[in-house]
Amino acid sequence: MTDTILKIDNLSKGFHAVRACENISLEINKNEVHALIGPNGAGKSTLIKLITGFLEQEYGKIFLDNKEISYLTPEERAQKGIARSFQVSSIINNFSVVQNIKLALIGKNKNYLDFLTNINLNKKLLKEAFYYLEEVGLNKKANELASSLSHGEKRKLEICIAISMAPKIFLFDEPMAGLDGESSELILQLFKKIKKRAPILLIEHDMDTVFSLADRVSVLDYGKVIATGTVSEIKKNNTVKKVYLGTEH
Amino acid sequence: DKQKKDDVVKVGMITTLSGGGSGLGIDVRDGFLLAVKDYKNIQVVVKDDQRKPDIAVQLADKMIQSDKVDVLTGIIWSNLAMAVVPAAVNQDIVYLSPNAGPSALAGKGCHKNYFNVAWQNDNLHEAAGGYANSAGYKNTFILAPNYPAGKDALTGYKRFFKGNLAGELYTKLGQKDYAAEIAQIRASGADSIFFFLPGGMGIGFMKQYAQSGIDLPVVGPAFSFDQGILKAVGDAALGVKNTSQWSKDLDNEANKKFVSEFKSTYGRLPSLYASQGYDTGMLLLSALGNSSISDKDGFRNALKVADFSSTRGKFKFASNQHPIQDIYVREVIKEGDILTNKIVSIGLKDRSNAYVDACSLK
Amino acid sequence: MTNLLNVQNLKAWYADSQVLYGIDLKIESGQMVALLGRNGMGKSTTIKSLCGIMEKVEGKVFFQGKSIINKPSYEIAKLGFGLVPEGRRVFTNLTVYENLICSAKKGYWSIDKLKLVFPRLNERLSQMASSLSGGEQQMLSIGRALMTNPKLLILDEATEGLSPNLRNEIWKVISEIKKEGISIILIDKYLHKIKPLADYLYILSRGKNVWEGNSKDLNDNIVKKFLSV
Amino acid sequence: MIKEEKLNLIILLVLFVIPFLAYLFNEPYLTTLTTKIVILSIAGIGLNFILGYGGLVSFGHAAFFGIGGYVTGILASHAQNSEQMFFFLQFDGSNQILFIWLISIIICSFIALLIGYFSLRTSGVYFIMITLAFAQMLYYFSISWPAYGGEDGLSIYVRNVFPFFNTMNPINFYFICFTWLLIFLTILKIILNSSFGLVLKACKENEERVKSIGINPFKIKLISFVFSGAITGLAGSLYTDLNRFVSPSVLSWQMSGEIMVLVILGGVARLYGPILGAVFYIILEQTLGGISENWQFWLGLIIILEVLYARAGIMSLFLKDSKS
Amino acid sequence: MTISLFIEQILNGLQFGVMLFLMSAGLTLVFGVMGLINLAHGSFYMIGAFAAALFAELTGSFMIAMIASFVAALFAGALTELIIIRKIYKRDHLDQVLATFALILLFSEGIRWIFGAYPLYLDIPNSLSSSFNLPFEIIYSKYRMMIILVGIIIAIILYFLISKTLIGIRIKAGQNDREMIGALGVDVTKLYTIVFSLGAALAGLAGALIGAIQSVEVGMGEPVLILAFVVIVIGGIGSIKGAFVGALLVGITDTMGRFLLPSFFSYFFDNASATSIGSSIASMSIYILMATVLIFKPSGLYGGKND
Ligand SMILES: Nc1ncnc2c1ncn2[C@@H]1O[C@H](COP(=O)(O)OP(=O)(O)OP(=O)(O)O)[C@@H](O)[C@H]1O
Ligand SMILES: Nc1ncnc2c1ncn2[C@@H]1O[C@H](COP(=O)(O)OP(=O)(O)OP(=O)(O)O)[C@@H](O)[C@H]1O
Ligand SMILES: [Mg+2]
Ligand SMILES: [Mg+2]
Repeated sequence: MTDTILKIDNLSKGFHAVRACENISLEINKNEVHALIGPNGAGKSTLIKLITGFLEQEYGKIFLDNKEISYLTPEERAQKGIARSFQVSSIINNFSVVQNIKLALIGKNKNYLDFLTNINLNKKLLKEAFYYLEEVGLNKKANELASSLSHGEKRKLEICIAISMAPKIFLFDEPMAGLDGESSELILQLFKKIKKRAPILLIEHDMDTVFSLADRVSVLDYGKVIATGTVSEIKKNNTVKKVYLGTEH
Repeated sequence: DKQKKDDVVKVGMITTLSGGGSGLGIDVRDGFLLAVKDYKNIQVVVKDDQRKPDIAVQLADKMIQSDKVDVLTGIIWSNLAMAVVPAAVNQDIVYLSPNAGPSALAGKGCHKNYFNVAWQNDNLHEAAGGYANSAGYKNTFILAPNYPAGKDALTGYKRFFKGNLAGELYTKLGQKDYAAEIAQIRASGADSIFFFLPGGMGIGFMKQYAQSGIDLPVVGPAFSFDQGILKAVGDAALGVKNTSQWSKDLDNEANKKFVSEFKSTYGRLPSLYASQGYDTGMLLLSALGNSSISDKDGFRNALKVADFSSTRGKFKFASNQHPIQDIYVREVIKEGDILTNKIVSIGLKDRSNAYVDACSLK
Repeated sequence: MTNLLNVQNLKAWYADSQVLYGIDLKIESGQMVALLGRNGMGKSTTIKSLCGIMEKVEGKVFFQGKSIINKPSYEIAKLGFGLVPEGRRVFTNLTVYENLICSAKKGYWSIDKLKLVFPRLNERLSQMASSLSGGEQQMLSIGRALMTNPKLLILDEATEGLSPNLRNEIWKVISEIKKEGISIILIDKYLHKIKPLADYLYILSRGKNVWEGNSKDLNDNIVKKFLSV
Repeated sequence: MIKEEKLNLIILLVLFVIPFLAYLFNEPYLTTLTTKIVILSIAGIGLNFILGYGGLVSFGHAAFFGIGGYVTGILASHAQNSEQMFFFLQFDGSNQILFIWLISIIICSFIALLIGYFSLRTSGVYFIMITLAFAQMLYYFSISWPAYGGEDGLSIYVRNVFPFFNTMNPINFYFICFTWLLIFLTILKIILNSSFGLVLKACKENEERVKSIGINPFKIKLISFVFSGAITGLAGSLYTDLNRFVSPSVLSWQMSGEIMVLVILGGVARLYGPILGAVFYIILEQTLGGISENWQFWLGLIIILEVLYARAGIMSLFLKDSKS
Repeated sequence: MTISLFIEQILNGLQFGVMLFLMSAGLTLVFGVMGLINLAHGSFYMIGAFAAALFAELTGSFMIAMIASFVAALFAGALTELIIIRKIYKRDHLDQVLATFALILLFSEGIRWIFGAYPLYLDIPNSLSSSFNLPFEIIYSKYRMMIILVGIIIAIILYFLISKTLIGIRIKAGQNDREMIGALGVDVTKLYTIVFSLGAALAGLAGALIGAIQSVEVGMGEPVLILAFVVIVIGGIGSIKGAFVGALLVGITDTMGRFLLPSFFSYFFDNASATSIGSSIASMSIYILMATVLIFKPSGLYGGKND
């Protein structure tokens, strides 16, 4: 019995000449926030795409809860409990905010082949949706079109969708990008809360966030893991300083 | 003035007035209207079928149900005729066909209310086969589009042609480029060519054939060499033999009157289709002159007698109510600057059709 | 110093909903001005209105004394606006190189200059922009605007998604650009980086500017009230 | 300027009373014409389901319209001529309309499943073209296949038999079609408000998102495509009975185009849009056709004006809160 | 079947392919590069042919007729763009479909109004009406050779225009994000008018060149339109190279299908049925080709992305 929920074993992916991920091995444990940092183009988003099945690995394996998922489709992986946010907000712009959440709940409950029940009249679904909207503070905008949200609000909605899926693991790709201080803080608190529900693999370039949230940090450079450790270990690591952090932190 | 009764006769004309092939419909209409123009108690309702069978059916419904027409006419295309005619004649409407003559309506499907004033579909092709024999062709290459009328055409030709076939091809309906077919013709060792390619297909074929440098004799039905279309084919058509039941230069009174009236009324030379529309009108007039529309049996009998002077000279109905007529061989010539046809011989004399026996009408 | 951009009582709508309720801004040439505010307060909308890509705007906008309100965006851009929009908006169906040259104008900035700032982009010149990583796209978006050699550079969250060291690099570039005399409008969330650079700051709230002043005047109270918790 | 529900109701009411008026004024053809409108509306509603709500622009819906039509024609013609359909099977076709509908729906669903399975691998314009390709294959096949008339088509002379009603009476046949319209409107309304409907609409905009919440968009789209094909197929079946005739022209790309035009003209992604589109189109066709030989010119002009000035179809002209 | 006939048919296929490319060249530009679904493209093809026929009759010069076709279609295109098309770039593809469908009606009926319902005369000039004698006793028409040449020249020009010039890059950028390219100082509106008119003019020229060996009639554009779409989709939208390869593929498939399938079936059936069955399948062949290509390459042979 280990604490590992997601195990990545020797995963590789390249695009023509670019080696985006090279022999990556990582383990994400229960109840941890695992930050993934690294220079732009290091392969972080690619790794998320490999885990979620939007890209196919060249070789290597992925295990969720000790079961191999390397060859499942994205939707099968999502059903097995992987929820993600996208680096560029990926929401349904033509839906209202609450419909976006309802959609996620339908996915979670797997009742998308229900042709008969009117979802607009489904009180239970609505209540559940609002529960999650309140958690991210979007309940006041519930009935607005998602396309009319500001940049920051869209990010919150995206996180809210992930939360509402009650997954086994969260994969967040730069969730704080573009958020103002207040919202960042709110998300930060939210993450602290939901990490008890499921571990988080977090990609983020905002080091304040990373350092205050992460239990462990892995650093990627040119598709390779160059360091893994606790926040203080990483802060001290000279290579990491050189390729990523710069002199400030 | 010969008309016995003053009752008004309503004629519904469903024909193609827009889109591709509308030239034919317009000519039939103009020819028909020219024939009946002096008869105030003949009311003609003309509607455009857009060359769509379903629209034609609906127009027929409208004319029968709402306009309460006594006689229908006008359809150009076999497939539209097949859609409209069976249902209409079963509702006791008389249908006079000015152009299409599908075999299904000539044989088992013939009907006492259905009269074809033009030809049975096979006729012109049969005549072409007959002509090929008399011209001494032994080895012909034949081609037509891959649809029922195309198949009828080749069947009709083969019915009379006694020589060998150097090749037999069905082309795609609507095809415009024939380089591949012409190459096959060249390689086939044929001594002559028969083709049925109506409309733009024929224009394309003739031009490309002329450009190919092959100079085997070509025979075809009149459709690709008629007045309306000849101009577009151009000199490529010169000398080609084509078969037709009518020609502008047919020497009879009715035809002379028709040609000159048509020219003066519409300012253009009449076409085969115009002559057929005109003959349809003349047939109708003759029947009305000898009977009353309210007496259906009498009216049908009067039609069947076909007591009118046709632009084709003699005209008689076979027992299946399709024409018995001479089919001529014409040659494309130039009159001054204008391409037109001249009769050179008779292809088939008093030709009826192959389906008479299958029809139960007597 | 001469007045470069003068905005008075700017209002803007998305379809029927009003988002800007009268913004006033002034930028002297060579200045760097920052727009601050929480999410959804109208910063980006202000920028879009200036650049002529909002459908419905009202008010007065003068650039070098010429009214530019309701002018088509390409005319405004030709006057010397260089936009790095929110969300990158690189042309994903073009290569990196094509992105850079498609709207380029001759001047200080050229591909060779850009190479020095963004070596990463240089490695990717013939790659399709769609396959770039997020940060690489951001670099491209900045590079594309610089290549137009603008008089007024507009950066809407230009450091979003960049790694810390690259972010620092960008701040250095910005201060260099400023030294060359190019004016800058900047939207960013790293206040500690903006303060030393910006000549003047505006805070927007609910479609209006509610505070303005220079960095020294921006005390913690104001920050608390308008920008964070 | 009214609410959409009200407008919908008015549309239905008008359609409901027209045959009675036609009867009163002894204009039976008006009933036939309205029947055509209703049938084309059904076809359009079928297409609109995937086109409007699922973003799947099928340019090959004539395939289903035509197959529905041919199934009806073939079954009926065998029954009329008492010819066996298959040499190994004692089956003479049928002229029982209920049975024919069942077979039409089954066959159209099956064909839609096949076409959809292959077509839905593509998207956007490629989808438009691959659906067209399948329809064209059927079209050319039907033209050159002699057994059922080829290009000449197939006549069945009398309408098929519905228990207790004489379908040859235009009003009876009209109400059969009208009932189908109501049935499909109701079914689609229920589906569109269901979980499935929501997911379908989501697929239109963002499949990536649908995948990442654990739903396979391909499956959703395929099911919708089959639904859509079946509905349009049934319309085709009714159309054959209306005309007592079927021919390859119902399989042509012009037919696909016409169904699509009705949908867009009326208002994409509005349940009643295709009905209004059909009403508008047929009225124009009828009135303009009477006025001028060059009526298609004017039809074109009017449609262009409609596109330029009624942004979201004719429906939007009547509605206050038109979608942008 | 002799070897030389086989070779000649391959040549015919290639030549038909180039002809298809000529028809689709303008469409590639407008549809593939600008992203506009223009059903009325076939109408410009028709307008070009009619203008050529008219001017050939008036002046007797083939050269002038060709120029007239180009100019007439250019004008028609520019006018259409200015009055209608530019209002619908931003709209949904479906609105474009509807508007340009209406344009077909407008143009077809308009032309018929002016020129009447019968086909017009347009023939190739005498100087090109003879043939070359190639090895293996293959005879090849000079005019068709010229069409091949023109097609290849246009292919090369377009290729350079789109992938090597700033104009091409800007058009593509505009297709991706019109608002953004405008905000960067490029007047795409004007650019689009130019490109659209050019696309129309190419269609017009193709209509005249091909009309001279086929037929000049109302409605001649629609079948061509469908073929052109097939070609572009097989090649991959937006790729000139793709369109060229697609055109050749379609040309060869169609020609060889027409040529070989009937003889193939004659091994199994009597002659008449074989030619009938064979040609039925031959008429489906390009659609079978397209479906097959798309099933295995959902965005065409050279198409990068969907849409
Ligand atoms: N489809 C593709 N084709 C070619 N190269 C690609 C493709 N997708 C990604 N790359 C390249 O792979 C590398 C890794 O990209 P990835 O998006 O994983 O970076 P990242 O670590 O998420 O960076 P960022 O922090 O900037 O988002 C980049 O250099 C990118 O250009
Ligand atoms: N396309 C749109 N349609 C309708 N409303 C919009 C649209 N874009 C933005 N809005 C609304 O306009 C307001 C201002 O948005 P804007 O993008 O200008 O904010 P911002 O200050 O840039 O915020 P952020 O920091 O999140 O980028 C927001 O309330 C937003 O909901
Ligand atoms: Mg990334
Ligand atoms: Mg913003």
